[in-house]
Formats: sequence, C-alpha cells, structure tokens
Amino acid sequence: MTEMKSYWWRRIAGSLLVLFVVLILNFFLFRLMPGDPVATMLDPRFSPEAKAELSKLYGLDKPLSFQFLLYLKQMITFNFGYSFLTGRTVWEELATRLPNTITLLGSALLLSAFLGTWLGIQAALKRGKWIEKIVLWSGAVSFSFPSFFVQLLLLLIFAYAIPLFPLRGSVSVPPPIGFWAQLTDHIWHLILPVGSLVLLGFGGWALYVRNLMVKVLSEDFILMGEARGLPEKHIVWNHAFRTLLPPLLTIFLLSLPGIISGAVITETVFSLHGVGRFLLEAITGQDYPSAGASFYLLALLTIFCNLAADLLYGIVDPRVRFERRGR
Amino acid sequence: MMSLFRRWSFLLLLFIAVLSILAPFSLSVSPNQEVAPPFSTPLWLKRNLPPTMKITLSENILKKNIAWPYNPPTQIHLSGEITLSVPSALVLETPTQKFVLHHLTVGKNTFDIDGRDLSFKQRLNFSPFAQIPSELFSEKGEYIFRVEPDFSAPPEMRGTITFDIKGGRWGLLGTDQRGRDIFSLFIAGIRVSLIVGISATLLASLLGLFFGLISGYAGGWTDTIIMRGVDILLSIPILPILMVLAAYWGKGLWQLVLILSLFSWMGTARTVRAMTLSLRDSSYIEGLRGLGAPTFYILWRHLLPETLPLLLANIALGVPGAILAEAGISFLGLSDPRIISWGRMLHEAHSFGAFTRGAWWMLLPPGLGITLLCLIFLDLGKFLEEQIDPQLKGALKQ
Amino acid sequence: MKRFFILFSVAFLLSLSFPQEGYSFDMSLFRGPKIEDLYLVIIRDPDAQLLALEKDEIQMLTDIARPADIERLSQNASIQMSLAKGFHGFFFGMNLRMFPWNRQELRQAAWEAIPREKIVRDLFSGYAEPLSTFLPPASPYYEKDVIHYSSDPEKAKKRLKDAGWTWNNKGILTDPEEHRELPPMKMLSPTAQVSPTTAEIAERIATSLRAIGIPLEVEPMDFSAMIARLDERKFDTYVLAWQMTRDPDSLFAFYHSSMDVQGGYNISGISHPQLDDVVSRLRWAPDEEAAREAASESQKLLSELVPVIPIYSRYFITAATSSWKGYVTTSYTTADNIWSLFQLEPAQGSMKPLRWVLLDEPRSLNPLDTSSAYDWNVLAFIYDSLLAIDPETLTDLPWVAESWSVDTVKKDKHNVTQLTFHMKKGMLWQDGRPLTSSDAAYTIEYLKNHQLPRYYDSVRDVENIETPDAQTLIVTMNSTSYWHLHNIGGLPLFPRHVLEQVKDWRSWKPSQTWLDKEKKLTQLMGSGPFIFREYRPGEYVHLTKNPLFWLLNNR
Amino acid sequence: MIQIIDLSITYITPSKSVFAVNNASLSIPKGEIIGLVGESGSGKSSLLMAIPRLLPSNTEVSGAILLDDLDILSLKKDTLNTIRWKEIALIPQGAMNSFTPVLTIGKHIEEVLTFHMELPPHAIKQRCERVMKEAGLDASYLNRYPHELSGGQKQRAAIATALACNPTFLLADEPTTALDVITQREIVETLATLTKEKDMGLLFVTHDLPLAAQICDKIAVMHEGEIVEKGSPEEIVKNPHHEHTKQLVKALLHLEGEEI
Repeated sequence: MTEMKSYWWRRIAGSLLVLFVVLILNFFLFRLMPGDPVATMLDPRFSPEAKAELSKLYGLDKPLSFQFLLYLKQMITFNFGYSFLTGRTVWEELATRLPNTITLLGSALLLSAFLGTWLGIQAALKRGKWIEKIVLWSGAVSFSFPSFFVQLLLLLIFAYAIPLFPLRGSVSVPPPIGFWAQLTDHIWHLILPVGSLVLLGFGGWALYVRNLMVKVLSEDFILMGEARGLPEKHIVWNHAFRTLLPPLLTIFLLSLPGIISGAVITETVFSLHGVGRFLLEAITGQDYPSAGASFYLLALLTIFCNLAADLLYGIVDPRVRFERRGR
Repeated sequence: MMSLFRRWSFLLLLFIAVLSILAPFSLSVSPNQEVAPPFSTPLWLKRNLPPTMKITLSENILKKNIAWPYNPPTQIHLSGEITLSVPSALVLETPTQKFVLHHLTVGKNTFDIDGRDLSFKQRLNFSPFAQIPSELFSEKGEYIFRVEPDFSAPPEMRGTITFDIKGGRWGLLGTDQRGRDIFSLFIAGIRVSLIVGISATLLASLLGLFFGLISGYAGGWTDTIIMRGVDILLSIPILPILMVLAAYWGKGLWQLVLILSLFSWMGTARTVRAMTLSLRDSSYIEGLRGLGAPTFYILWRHLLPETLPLLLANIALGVPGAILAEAGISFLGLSDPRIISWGRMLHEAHSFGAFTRGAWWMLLPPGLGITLLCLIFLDLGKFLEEQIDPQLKGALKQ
Repeated sequence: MKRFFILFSVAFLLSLSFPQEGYSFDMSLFRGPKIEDLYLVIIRDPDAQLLALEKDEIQMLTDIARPADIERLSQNASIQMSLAKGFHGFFFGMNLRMFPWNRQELRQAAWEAIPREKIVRDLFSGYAEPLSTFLPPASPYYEKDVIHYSSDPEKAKKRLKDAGWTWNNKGILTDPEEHRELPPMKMLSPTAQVSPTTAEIAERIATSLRAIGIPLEVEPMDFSAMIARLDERKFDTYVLAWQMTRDPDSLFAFYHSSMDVQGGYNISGISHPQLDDVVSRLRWAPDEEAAREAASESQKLLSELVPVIPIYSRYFITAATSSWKGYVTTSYTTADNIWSLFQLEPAQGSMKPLRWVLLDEPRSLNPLDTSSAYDWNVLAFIYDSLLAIDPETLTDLPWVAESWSVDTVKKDKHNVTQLTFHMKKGMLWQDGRPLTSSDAAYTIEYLKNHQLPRYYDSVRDVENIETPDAQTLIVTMNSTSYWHLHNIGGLPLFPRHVLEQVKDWRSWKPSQTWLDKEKKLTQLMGSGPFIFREYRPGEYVHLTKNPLFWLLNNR
Repeated sequence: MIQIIDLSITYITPSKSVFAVNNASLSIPKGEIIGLVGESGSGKSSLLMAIPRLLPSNTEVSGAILLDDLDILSLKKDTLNTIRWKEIALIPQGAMNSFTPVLTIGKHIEEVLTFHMELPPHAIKQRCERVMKEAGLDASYLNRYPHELSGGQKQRAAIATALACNPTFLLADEPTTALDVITQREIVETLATLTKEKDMGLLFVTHDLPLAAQICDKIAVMHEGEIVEKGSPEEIVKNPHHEHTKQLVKALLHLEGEEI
C-alpha cells in the first residue's frame, strides 16, 4: 500500500501549493485594483480627517507586507476581519448568506443532475424515440439561453401573471408560525428559483450522460449480460450505469465551484439573500476583506472538490485504483 | 465534408455572417444615430398609433385643422420663435375641450415646450404623473390648433411655430432608451457576438492544444507544472480577474477576447493532454522515436493531426460558452458601452425597464439571437463529434 | 450610486433648517402611530419591487428611478403616487488646475452646449429638473436671479468666437492666447452596470461637447476606481452626483480653496479669493440673515466662475397602494415619512401589519458606525432627536426639546455660539426609564470623545456641555456658526445606560444583544415611535409600536 | 440437442444489406463437441450468436433453431431469458472485455446464480468456489477485478461463469484466438474435458482447423455464409470435397509435414 500513500501525499502537497499560490494572487489581486475603499464613502459630511481616521481603522495605512501577514493569519484562522461595506465581521455576513446559497445551488445541482442522468439514460436506451429528441434539444437549449432572460420571464409568468408562486424572498412576510408552516412556506418560495436553475441545467447533464451511456451500452460486457439472461433493467442499472458512475461523480464534483456565478443572477432576480450577490458587491465596492474571504472559500471549495473527485474516482472505479498502485 | 454544407446550421451561419458583413453598407440608418423618441414601438404593432406629424403655423396661417382618427401619440413638442402684434394664446381645441398651451406676449416670443416637462403639466393643471399626449389627444375627431388673440383684434405674426406630434412608432423593432433604431443595432450586434465567440474560442483552443501537447508528450516535470498551473487557474474565479484586467487594459473588444480566451483554455488542454498520453505509448509513435525522429516532427506531423478532429468539435462547442460569457460580462457592465453587442442590448433593455414596460420587441431579438447563434455552433459541434465517434449519431439526423 | 443617495425624506428628519416665526404645520393634529406591526421588506431588483407593489405584497415603494416604472404605476388606479423636490444635484466637473479648463469662457460655453432639458426629457421623461444653479431649487437658500445659461450650441460657439477662440480644419478648438489645440480628453463616469442612467448622460454630454469642438470621450470605470482618480486629481473631466442637505454650508466644502486636499471635496480645484471669502462667511455666519445674504452672494459668484456645471436635480417619487389611508405628503417630502406612519391605517377592515420596501440590506444597524441610507431607514424610526423638521416649510419643530434658543456669547475674548435646549417632561426610553438632559449630554460627549466619523463634523466644535437640571441642556461651541443649531439639534439621542455598556463602538452589535430579555428589547433602543424586534437578513426588518411614545397621547 | 434448420442472417445497414449466413443447417447433440471452422468473415460467429438470439437489432433471421422441441427464434423475451445461461451458455472471444470492469468475478457468478437458481447464500458461495476450481482457477480470484487477470485467467473465469448454472450446451466463439499457444492448449483441454465430464454439447467456433481436428467429434466448414462440408475430423482431413476445405487441409499438411 506504500505507493498508494505516496501518491496521495503528492496529490495533497500539490493542492496545498495551489492553495498558497491562490492566496498570494487573491491578496495582490485586490491591492492591484485601482481605487481605495474608504473613498467610496462619499458623503459631504465626511471631512478629510474623518476619512483618514477610517482608513487607519481598517489598517489600510500600514505597509503592504504587514497587511499581507495580517491577511495570511486571517485566512488560516478563518476570522476574516471586518467588511468595509457593512462594518460587521465578514464571517457574520457569510454566515447569514451561506445557508440560502447552499440550499439554492445544492438542490438545483442535485435535481438537475438526477433529472439529467435519468433522462440521459432513457434517451440512450430508446434510441430514435421522442425522448432522445427531447434530450438532444434540451441539452442544446440549456447551453444557449442567457439565464437572467429566462428567469425574469419565468418570474413574470408564474409569479405575476399567474400568481402560483411568491414574487420574492425566501419567507413570506409576516412569517407563518410553527416549524412545518415555515418549512413549507420556505420550500414554496424556492420552487421558482430552483426550478429555473434546473430548467437551465438539466439539459447539459442529459446530453453528457446520453453520450456516455451510448458508448457503454455498445460495450461487450453488456452483450454478455444479455447472454447471461439477466433482465434488461438489471443490466442497465447494475452494469451500464455502474460503469458510468465514476466519470459522472467527478463531473458532479468538478462542476460544484462553477455554479457559484449562476447564483449572482438568480439571487438578484428572485431577491434571495445569498453569497453570489454579496461577492459581486464586495468586488465592485473594493471591500477587500469580504472579497478576499469569499475567494479564499471558493478556492478551498475548488481544491477540495478536485481532491474529492480524485479520491472518489479511485473508490468507485477499481481500474484507476489498480493503475495508481502500479505506477 | 459535403454533408457539412447541407446542414441547416452551416447555411444559417453563412447567412448571418454575410448579413453582418453587408450591414454597414446596406443599413439606411447608422446604429448610433438617434432616429426617433426613446422606447417607440415597432410599426407593425397594430396599436393604431399615429404617424409622426409636424404642424406649423406662420405669418398667414394662424389656424390648422387636424383630423385625428388615431390613439393618443406618445410625445408632443412645441417650439417657435415669433413676434406678435397683440397678446394672444396658443390654443388646441379638441372635439369637447379647449386647452391653452402657451400664453404669447406682444413682441418677440421664443419657447420650447415638451409634453414631458413638469412645468407644462402644472400650467395645464394636470397631475405631475399625467401623460400629456394622451390627455390632450384623448378622443378621435376634428382638432384645431391655432393662435387665438386674447382680445378681438386679429394678430399679425412673424416667424413660425412648429407642433411636433410624435407617434412613437419606428422601424422594424422600434427604438431603445437612446432613440437608436433597434433593428440596425441588432444587425450590428451580430458582428461582435461572432467575433468574440469565434476568436476567443480559437485562441483558447490553440493555447489548450499547445499546453496539452507539451504536457502530454513531455511528461515528467513539465507535465506537473502545467497541470498545477491549470489547477491554479481553475480555482481562481473569473469575475475579479476580469475586473482587474478590464480596469488595467481598458475595455476594448480585443481586450475582452484576450481575457475570455485566457480563462477557457484549461478544459481543452486537459482533453488534448489525455489524448496525447494515450497516443504517446502507441506503437507507431514509439517506432518513430526509435527511428530518431525529432520531437517537433513527431508532434507536428503525427500527434497534431490525431488531435485535430477532437479540437474542431471542441471549438464548435466552445463558441456558445464564449458568446454567453460576453453577454454575462456586459450584464455586469464590464464591457465597453461603445461596442454594440447582443449582450449589451439585452442588459440595457433590462436596466431601463423593458420588462416592466412589456417591450418584448426589445428583449426577444437579442435574447433569441444569442440562443440561435449558440444552437448553430452546438449543432456544428455535434456534427463534428459524430464524425469522430459515429455511435453518437442520435435520432437528430434528418 | 445607491450607496450614497441618502433617502431624502427620512434623513430629512435629522438635518435641520433655519427657524421661522410660528409653525404652519400643526403638529398637535397627530396622535399615533396607529399601526401595531411595521415590516420593512428587503427587495433589491427594480422589477421585483414593482411586481410586489402591484400585488399589494408591499404597500409602499420609495425612490422610483426608472421612467418606465413611473409611467406604468401612474396608470394603475389602485396606486397613489407622490412627488417631491430633493436635494440631489448631478454635476459635470472639470479640472481647473490645467489647460483648457482654466479658461472661464470655455466653461461657460460648455454649460451652454450641454442639452440639459433634452437629457431630462429623454432619460427621466420629465421627472427631474434641469439644474441651472449651485443649490437645488428645494433648498430654502435657493437664489433665483443668477446668470442663466440656456442650452444652445450656437450661443456657445458665438461666445467662444467673441472671446477669440478658433476651430482648426478638423473642427477642434484652439485657444486665442497660446493658439494651443485642445488635447483629446477623457470624462470619468461610473460603469453602466452600476448606474445605467449616469452612463447614458455621460455619453450625451460628451457628444454635445464634441459638437462645439471640445474633443472629449467617456471613460467608464469602476466607481471606486473613479473616486481614486478624482482624489489623486488625475482627470480632465468627470460626472458625479451629490446628495446635499437643506443647509447651504456644503458650498464651503465644495468650493473653498482650502478643501482642495487629498479626500477633500473641492475636486475641480477652484481657488478664487472672492469666492473663498463669501463661502467662509456662509460657513461661519452667526445668524440667519448673514447666512442668507452669504448664500445668495456665493450662488451669484459661482454662476459666473462656473467651477462645475450643474446638470439636473432628481425628484423623489414614491408609490403607495390605496389599501391604506392617512398618507401625509408635502412639496418637500413624499408619502414615506414619519408623519404618514403616525396616521396610517387600513382603508377598510381590521388592523393588519404594514409592509414598506427597504431598497437594500441594512448594513450593520449600528447607529454609531454606519453612514448607509438603508440603515437610517430603520434607525430613524427608533431614535429621536432634539429638533424635528417641518415637512411643509423645512423649519425646525420642537421634538424632544420643547423650546430652544441660539445666543452669541463672549468666551475668553471671542464670540461663540451657545445653544440652550428645554426638553419635554416625562419623556421615556422604550424600556420605560426616564429620558433626561444627562442622556443628551452623555450622547454628545460620547460622539465627540470617540470621534465617530459620521458625527465628527457636527460635534467637533463643541466646547462644553452643562445640564443645570433634568430638562435643560446648554451646549457651548468654540466658534460662531448658525449651523451649530442644526448640527446638534439633529443628533440622534442614545440612552446613557446603554452607551455606557458599549466597549468598542465599531464592533457593537446592538440588534443582536439583549438589553431586557423579558421585554424582548435589544440594545438597539431609543425613544422613537417604533421598537426594533427582529432583523431577518435578506428578508425584512420587523418593528412594533412603542407604547410609551410621547406623541401617542399628545397633550 | 440443438438443431439449426436452414438458418439465414442478413445485416441491414442504411447503405446496403449483407447476407452473413445463407440457409445453414447444423445440429449439436448433447455430449458431443461440434467444431465450426471457417476464415474470418465466413459468418461462423454470426451463426453462433444467432442461437441465443444475441445478434444486433439491425439483423433479419429466418429458418429455425430448435432446442429439443422449442423453437428459440419464436420464444417470448422472458422465456428466452430463462433458457439463456440455464440451457445455453456462451464463452466469449478472449479479446472481448466480457466482464463488467467495475464488478469482481465473484459478483458476476453470484449474479447468474441468484437469477437462475433458487439457492441459499452459503450454497451460492460454495458453488462459486467449485466452478472456479473446475475451470482451473484458485477461489481467491473470486474477489479480483477483471483487469487484474491475464488473458488466460480471464478465459478460465469466463468458463467458470458459463458452468455456474450447469447448462446443457456451451457455445465457444473462438475462445483461444488472442492467447499464446501454450495457454491456448490448456484452455481447449479444460473445455473438452469439462464438456465430456458434464455430458454437455459444445459448439466450438474457430478458424484453426488443426485445433478443431484434435478435440471435435464432428466438424463443419463454413465458407462465405454457407456450410460447405460436414463430417468427422478424419473425413474432413482425408478427403475434403469442397475446394475451400482442400485449401484449409493443404495449409494443415504443410504445417505438420506428414499425414495424420
């Protein structure tokens, strides 16, 4: 097992290197950006001395090297200091927003992955039938529609014209009393945003799974499955899908960081309180601590997902495990 | 290759490309020119809106009748430079009411009044939110526009008064918030979306090919360095980099293409590397190396042709991504306002309230345009993919 | 842009005006608030706001900017609209420190070339006012007869020709003295994503100036990057909007040569001895007449020197659903003011929670630290101040202070202003403890000692504070200025027993720390009409009626 | 007994249709090894695959394949499934990756047992070990993955899987082509002895006439889709009638130099 461990140590060391480089890049990224955060607090009542005092507070007047060390300490200890925009600690800001974004993106990703996979498999099984046409077209459409265009349309139709779903936010005002009432109210609020993300997302999955499935079904061991008199459903799920699992899981994990950008638009259109919007505001508002923290977390998420994808691939696909041991 | 030319997507792409090349010459109106009042509706929309009219009064004609079978106009504008012998008033008589538009004094009068000015609304004691054109032209029938003397004596008048009644209808797709013709903007938008889409993906694919081949073939240290570089680039979100680079490099079209390609080559690099790895150990490459063929020769003559079909498919599938990225970037306001692209049109329509105004003719053309362009490239990509891997041929083949 | 547009009608309550004899606005008519629950619902997307109002999910939508929304709502019978002139001013600024903008006639010609009326008509469809003065018309110190530059490119060209300017074959202006051709210049403007309208206006100004031979291109950039370029004085021209207050003393901050420093607001860099003198006289005017006279004189001089070119002043427009009755609107404030809140009740049926919009997230709900308008939308309902503002005439109204006096006294050889406030008896904090002059004194001392940036300029000149008895507060300043009354009278009053518990004002989180658990009262507690109950991030802020509010049983 | 009567198979492709087998008839009695010899493309694999109806969907099959009195071609899908592997088991070509890469060999055998025989779990485990031993593989290979086995081992595992439900007939489609000569011999011998011991019928498809000659009771020669000759190995080698068989035999003689 020693080669296995050395392989993993090399992989983890590589990721830590990547993380460190990302940290340095993030730090300088914002210092490079022209502009000074305190300047944006434009208010005739702020005298020059008041502004100078503020920048002292945020430690902006200290030499760059000092700021970098402070930044490193903050990142490692996960306390990210104060956000310039709100004066609250960055962690607090993220804490109130993370649950919303995670539920939104998490459920959207899971739903579109499951729906997409199931449709992809059906399309591969029933070649030439209408279901394959749907998958091919929905795959194409989900790659080409600009998201906010679709989401606003959905909002107009299903929340305004036909008042099926609420127009905004994740809880109705005043909030219902009782855990179950609040839960159903929350879910009722999330149907449209999550639904729109799934509508935009499942096509990609369906197309990807269909192509993979078509390849796998033409493999010899599937024919052998039939030769062994196994029922078709058993072959499809226990043999074909089982071989499909490793690449599917890796793509699922690798696509996780990418969907954050989708959050910005969805959260604006449906007035949801999430990290996406906060991220954009932190960037445009030169809010170094918040932006720096958000990117640090995003980089962590990406690196973690890459590592997890590697690990999972090894577990799920024996060939890879064997291959690694050999090298 | 022949079957490529018969494909619907290829023909449509050809048509659109030709359209965008001919655009600058064929369009009667230049995209940046202000042609009509902002947010005018397209001509074919049968809302029975009046045509744009200009009614003038001068020395000998102090009264004009206007036949009015239409719905109310969207804008009215009153301007003039006259000298009068007698104090009088500029009056508009509707079938049932009479409105005094402007009091004229003896001697020289210059005035420039628009239906949207708050002072004009207050003078006619309408509420500040009233729509003057629909208040004045509320009924269908005979209207009279004339200079009426305050007292009995008929006034002599020198100079002219013009009464512009703007129907608020214009061209094929109406006008945007700056009164520019949306149709010519739409045609001009093709050029940018095509250029950004194709050149960004081409550049990205070349970069991907270059790095993929080298890291795949060379292996060892170079491979790890390039792959770690790819990991680093993948874990940096594109958003802030775009803002920093846009702030530094300025916001031109080619800066945008450069930025886009810099952040989309990693995917191609990985696929090319995987392919090179599998080919590298194949027997005939081994044989070539045995014969002492230089690395460059092997890469150029053998590995490159192998990866080319995959690359073509990759390019065709990459273009939609680039087009949507451009639309996303202009949605965040990072693109140059002087460049007319579909993404920009969609963003401006949205931020100036096209959705609430129900101006779907402003939103659908760019939105569907982007979608159509993406579908075309997706179809081309699929076609190329099927050439490489026939099994993928789905039921789509007509 | 939203960041520094302080919501006019609410911040209004805190800023002050000059006192006039008698009160035309009859405060005694008001008993209230009648409503029990007030929800400030957070919606940021303009489309979502509009749809929520039309569905009566919110009863009030404030600060509507897009003409498309205004037209649509005004045609809706179940919605009442209200319009008020504001203290907003949008300016085109030039760098007077270098050629060519150091030439006065070029600036005057530029003013004539910019089509202000057309911009207001096209981009705001009339819901803004072409500005031709340096103080918005709503200001009580607005001076009408100043030099008026009507928008006419021909007149601008004629003015330049008379002054000896010539155009080369490419149509670019060359100046009469050194025959130098105008270099291609840039105009700094925020990006279209942050503020689409401003980017549009910048484009139109550039085109109109190019038409008379001034080679100018718009350079859209990220807002904070633009501010940095302005601070470093590395610019040719720029466009920027200011939110002023009803006091004209901001003219000092904008146009006095001493303010041309890093972080100072004299960005265009005008330095003219006569102008310096008149704006200083305005800043340190001992009384109302001196202030009025200095204000008119400075506006006349500014319209001649043209350091910046005023373009337009935006109106504040609010829409409210007619499912409630009792809205109070005046020419200076739209329906979303505190007086409406005292009288509002459902048009028919039993009492139900009132839902108003909050345009963006309240930043920190920490009154000591924040300067964001969205925080003050909430805090203004919780805290009181010594004086209030008459929404009809912008004069001062008795609030916590029943009466007050402004005197100039001798303090070791030079004159200083002394303010005496007589506070109402029986005033209570929301937790039932008495509100006395020692609370007010401690508040002012706390703000001064900790140099809180937001209040620094208001309390900097406080010399000493005396509280002879529980209802009397005497504040002596170290200089004479008429505006001290407004600066001190407008401060929010904080309970002493809470301020004493605040260790570090920056990290103080009043909305999240209990003051009195049984009464469900947080440290975010004042003496105002509403008690803070809950802030649910991204959703709403919930306030309930303060049963101890003195205006409830107005004697 | 499996009887193939006038079987013809045509492949339909969008451009043209190809006649792979042209009314061939052959019978495989229980307890005998029948060899089917022909060069590649002669249609022998198609014939073999037609028996358990494993031909791809774009094929048209006419004629009849009788398993004792049952016509396999007309069977409904689920009854066909009861016959597959229970009656007729298939041993694939060595080159085919006949095992699902992500499942162990043991899992493959257990799967077939659970579907075709009602056996308690411990009986299944025992049976797996037994068939592995019969096929000449150590029981520890049960929890190995397909890619961990060499070509020969994979073929033995295939045989083990085929024997799991002790079928009455075995169809071996060029089982030893991709293997080296020594392993080839071992595999063939294991196959032959097992068929005899268990009194199964074996159809042995190959292009290698000498190999077939050694183990088969009867040999049929196929050429361009038709069975051109049938007989015992001796008859085929001694006096080949059809031109094609003659060439095959000539190639055989040349190899070994003297008469058998």
